[in-house]
Amino acid sequence: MIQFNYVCAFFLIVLGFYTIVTKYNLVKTVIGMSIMDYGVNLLIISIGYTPGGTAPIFTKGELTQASYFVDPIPQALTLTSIVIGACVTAMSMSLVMRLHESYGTLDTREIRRLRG
Amino acid sequence: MNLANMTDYHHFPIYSVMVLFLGAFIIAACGSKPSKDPKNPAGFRAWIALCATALSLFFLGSLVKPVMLEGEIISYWMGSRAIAGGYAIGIAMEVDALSLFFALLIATAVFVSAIYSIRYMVHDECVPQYYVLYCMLAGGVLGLVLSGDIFNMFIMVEILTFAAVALTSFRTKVYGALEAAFKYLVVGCMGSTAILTGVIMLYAQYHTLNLAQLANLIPGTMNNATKLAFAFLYIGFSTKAFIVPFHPLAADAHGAAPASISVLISGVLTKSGIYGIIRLTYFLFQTMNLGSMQFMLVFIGSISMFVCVTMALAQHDFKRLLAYHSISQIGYVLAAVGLSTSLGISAGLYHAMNHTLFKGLLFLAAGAVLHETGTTDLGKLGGLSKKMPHTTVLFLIGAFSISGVPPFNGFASKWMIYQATYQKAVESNNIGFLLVTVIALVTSTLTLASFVKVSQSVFFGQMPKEYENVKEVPFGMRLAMGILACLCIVTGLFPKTVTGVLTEPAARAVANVGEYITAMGFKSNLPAPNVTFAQVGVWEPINWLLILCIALLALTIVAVAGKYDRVSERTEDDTVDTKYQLFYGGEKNVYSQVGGGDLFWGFKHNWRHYFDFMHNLHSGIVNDYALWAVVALALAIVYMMIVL
Amino acid sequence: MTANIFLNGLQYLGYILIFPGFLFCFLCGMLLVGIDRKLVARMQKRVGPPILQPFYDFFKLCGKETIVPAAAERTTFLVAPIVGLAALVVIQLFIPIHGFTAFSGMADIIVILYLLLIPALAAILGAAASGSPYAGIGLSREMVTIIACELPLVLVLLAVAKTVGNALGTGLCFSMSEIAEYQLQNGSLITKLSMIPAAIAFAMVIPGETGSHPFDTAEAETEICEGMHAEYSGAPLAVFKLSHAVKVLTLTSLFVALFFGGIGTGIIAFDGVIVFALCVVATALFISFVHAVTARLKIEQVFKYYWTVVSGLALVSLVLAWYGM
Amino acid sequence: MFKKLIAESTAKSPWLFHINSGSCNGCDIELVAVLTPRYDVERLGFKLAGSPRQADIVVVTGPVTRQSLDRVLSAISQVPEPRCIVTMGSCPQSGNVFKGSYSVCAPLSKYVHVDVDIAGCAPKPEAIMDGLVKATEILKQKRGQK
Repeated sequence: MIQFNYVCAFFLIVLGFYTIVTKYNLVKTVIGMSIMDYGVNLLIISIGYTPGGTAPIFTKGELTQASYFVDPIPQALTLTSIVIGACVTAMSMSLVMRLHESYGTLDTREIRRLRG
Repeated sequence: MNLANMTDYHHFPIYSVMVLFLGAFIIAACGSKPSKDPKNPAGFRAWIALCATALSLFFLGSLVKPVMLEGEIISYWMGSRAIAGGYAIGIAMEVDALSLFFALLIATAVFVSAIYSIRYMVHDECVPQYYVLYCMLAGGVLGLVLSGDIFNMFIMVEILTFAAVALTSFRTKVYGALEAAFKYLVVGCMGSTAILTGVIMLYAQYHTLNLAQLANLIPGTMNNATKLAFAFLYIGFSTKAFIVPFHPLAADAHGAAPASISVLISGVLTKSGIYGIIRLTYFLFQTMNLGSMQFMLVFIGSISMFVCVTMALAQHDFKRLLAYHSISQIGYVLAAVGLSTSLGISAGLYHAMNHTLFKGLLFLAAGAVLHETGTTDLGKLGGLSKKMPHTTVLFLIGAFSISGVPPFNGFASKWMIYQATYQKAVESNNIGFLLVTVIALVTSTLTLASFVKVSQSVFFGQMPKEYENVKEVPFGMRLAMGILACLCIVTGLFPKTVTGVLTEPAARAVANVGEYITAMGFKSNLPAPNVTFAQVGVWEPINWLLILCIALLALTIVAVAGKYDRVSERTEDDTVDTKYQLFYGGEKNVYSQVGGGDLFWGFKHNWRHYFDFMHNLHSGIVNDYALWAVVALALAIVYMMIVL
Repeated sequence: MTANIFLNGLQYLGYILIFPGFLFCFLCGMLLVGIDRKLVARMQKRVGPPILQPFYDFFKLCGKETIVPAAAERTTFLVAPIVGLAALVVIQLFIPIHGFTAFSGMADIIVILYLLLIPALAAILGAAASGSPYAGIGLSREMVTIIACELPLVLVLLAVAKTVGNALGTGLCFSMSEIAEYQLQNGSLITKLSMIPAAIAFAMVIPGETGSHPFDTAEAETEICEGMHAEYSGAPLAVFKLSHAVKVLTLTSLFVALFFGGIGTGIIAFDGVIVFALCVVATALFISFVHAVTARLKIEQVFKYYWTVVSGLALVSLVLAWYGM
Repeated sequence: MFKKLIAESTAKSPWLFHINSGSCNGCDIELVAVLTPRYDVERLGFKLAGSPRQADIVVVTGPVTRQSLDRVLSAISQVPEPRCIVTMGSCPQSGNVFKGSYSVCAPLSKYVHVDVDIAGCAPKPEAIMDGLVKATEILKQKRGQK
């Protein structure tokens, strides 16, 4: 039922979008970004999945024509993506902290000095 | 590995990227102890950054001969892992004329901005970290345009977004810097996610990440998932180019970032987005022969140019105004590129190059004003031309260039864009493209208007008392501006040479996708198209300049003979003579400076409903901007599903 | 060979300095303004100044003291008028006088539209450099007037390009000399249906571009003390007055070249006279008459007028030209 | 040759700048009257300039009130040479009915050299034109001396 994974992945991405668009709290916005990220990660890892495949770790002797394993590239991509996601979260949380210091609020509707 | 092998120019693309990342690493490794020299708080670390950017520029410059003039496409496999079983396994760099064109622009802007930074960043804390991020940003953008691998493009997008966000909020004390950085991070992150989703969906279909191979496989095998991926990628690169509806982020980010970073954001980051869109539409999906895709790009380009120029007219802040203009000019580029004619592409790329030059110059001039006076508020400045004559001249060169005043470079490229749009209208017998010509022409005049506003309210007019002690900026900053100003004039005076050497090879590379695919070792049966760059218009800037010089010479002789310069002026010690005061209807000693946002009241009054609407629309709330991004994504998906 | 080049150079120098260049511009421009002032006076039942009045004004101003205000930026203040005048004279060279198209191959109609910005820009920068708030208001209005005129001008020029291009079979034609050539062979463009609204629209733009009544909000002497020229005196002011005169000539002769070309005789001297006569007619109709019968508009009315009425006419012309009429 | 040309032109193109120093508007209206079709002073080359920088002849009306004195003097000083100062109406010459008031500084000639006085309350347009023509002659003389 790999299709369920895809549905879930897109559901997570859309949920992330929804959170960013509708929630007026900066921390919730950051959470939305993370959810969005997890959705993409789930999508990547599901794409690399092959039913019945083994881990793509092998030695020279084991490799035969019949060897059947999951696609390793999406896993590498997921790792990169997770690292980037963590960095983004850290960066945005530090920005949220500084914003709270200088504006005294976490409400996005009040953090709008730059407009027009 | 011997020396001869190492100096083979095929290695230069990777050197040019790595030297920047290496520079970032070395600077970071050197610690953050500020140096004792008050004129250069970063000490030798600034010189490392400068050397890295200069080396990078050198490496790319030496590729002009093989790639631009001889038409070679450099394909470079990391660790010599090339193709196996018909699939690209290794990570590749592929440098064709288009990549090199953008890379040269980027390297130039980065180098000039690095010169400027040394003297500009003297009032800040943590300047060493600034240079780390600076090199990261530069390396990220260069890596993006030189990469031959779509996942690496995504990685580079993340690196540059990250560095750009950090640099935007670098001056945390600046009004709104943190806020701008946060907004940029949120929407930029949505864009990056969109790119990643698009990339992985393409991978799911074609099991490769190599650009050339994707370009070979995708056309003809489009299904709904590919279209979805296309929409995601398109929106992702749009956020990097800041085209409508992502323009408010650009305005916020430019306004808050240090001027040397604004140069990179406007001259370099937006270019990376445009590069991505070109690669996407012309190479990967090859959809640009469809009228609907041309319509989309030209439409968005026209909207960008008009909306942003009107937004710029309503601004009260120097850098924010420049930021909106930046997107307006990107609109020109996009509209021209979207025409899908070789002249259009050449014109668009030419304008992209000019935009980097003149917008860099203008941002540096704004930075110079900020450096000396501490503000960029148009309502507070005035009369600086007497204190900063060189900056004024350099600013005016930039302003004339961007407003398309002959013989500067902005005119040369806009002139090609007008012709290209009009030609397209005639060829396709579609009056819609004609409308684009008209919008482009009117936008150009509106641009001029807003720069008249800036020159009146910042450099001319009367000087407020508190700026009596303002000095000209240090030589290092003027040097950086001078380089860009010279380039502005040279590229304006020799349009034929510039297009022949730089933009026409790039436009040819865009037209010739088959070669891009075969250079990487894949088989393609796309025919090599016949590309011509015929122009209908005539414009000979050198002759014009010659005649103008003769005319000026004649007038000067008459003026000197007639003692034109024999004027009555106030002498130094004479401060009370009313003869030399301004005429105020008889009032004495009144200070009055006409400046700020409402200079073009006559125009804005007629458009007041539009301006009010726009002002309310750009609410400054991050949720709204995110909503625009989501809506744009949804519209893109629907549009792609219908037309592709 | 060298002698040939020398002679050629001399000939071109003569073009620049004498015939379509400086001397011609100076004399004819001033005469046009003089005729304009006389005509307006006659229309208002006055005697009016002598036709040579602009010359008197010019020479008088040359003899006056030039005061540079303390708040002004000296160099820009003094150089701007000179540059503006030189740029205007160069534009005049590019406009063909029937068969005379010595320079017309160097720039075409869209370029001329942009070259026309340079004198205006010079005046604006000079005004800004004077530091006067009246000049600030004046330059703002001047700029709005330029924006207002730009849209109809663009539409008219594109319509002309399309019409001539259709007739030549190339689709579009921007080149000034080709337009002149076409008219020499096929008669004036005004005879085409699509060009009639274009000509009217262009004629309406002339008073706005030259800043004459009722569009002279930028120099409104009774409200904002001559606006942009508030701080100018003596020789620089004389140069500005001359520039204004040359601008009247440039725009009217551009009008003649675009819509009334092709009535020439082939001899430059005669053609010059004919073109000048047509310019006088154009000035009389579109500057003097309009001046005499209207009162000054407000700046937002100027803008509205140009972007609705005049642009509408130009758009009609463009659509007609598009469908080959 | 050019000197002669300029001197001739100076006499033929005098531009006026009008300062009201607290006048009752009678003289101002009369000054406008000479521009109307009936008298049409423009046929002699006269023109109303908007700014003192462009003027040759300064026409002062009104009794020079204390409030306006500084302003009148500064505006006059801003007129480039050669210039000619004309007082119009009795007020700037003598103070007229306002003479002796604490707030009136007339006559103007106490503060600045006045070239032509046009008397009358208000002067007839013919008188004004006569005065202005005299002023142009003085202007020409001043031009010639330079």
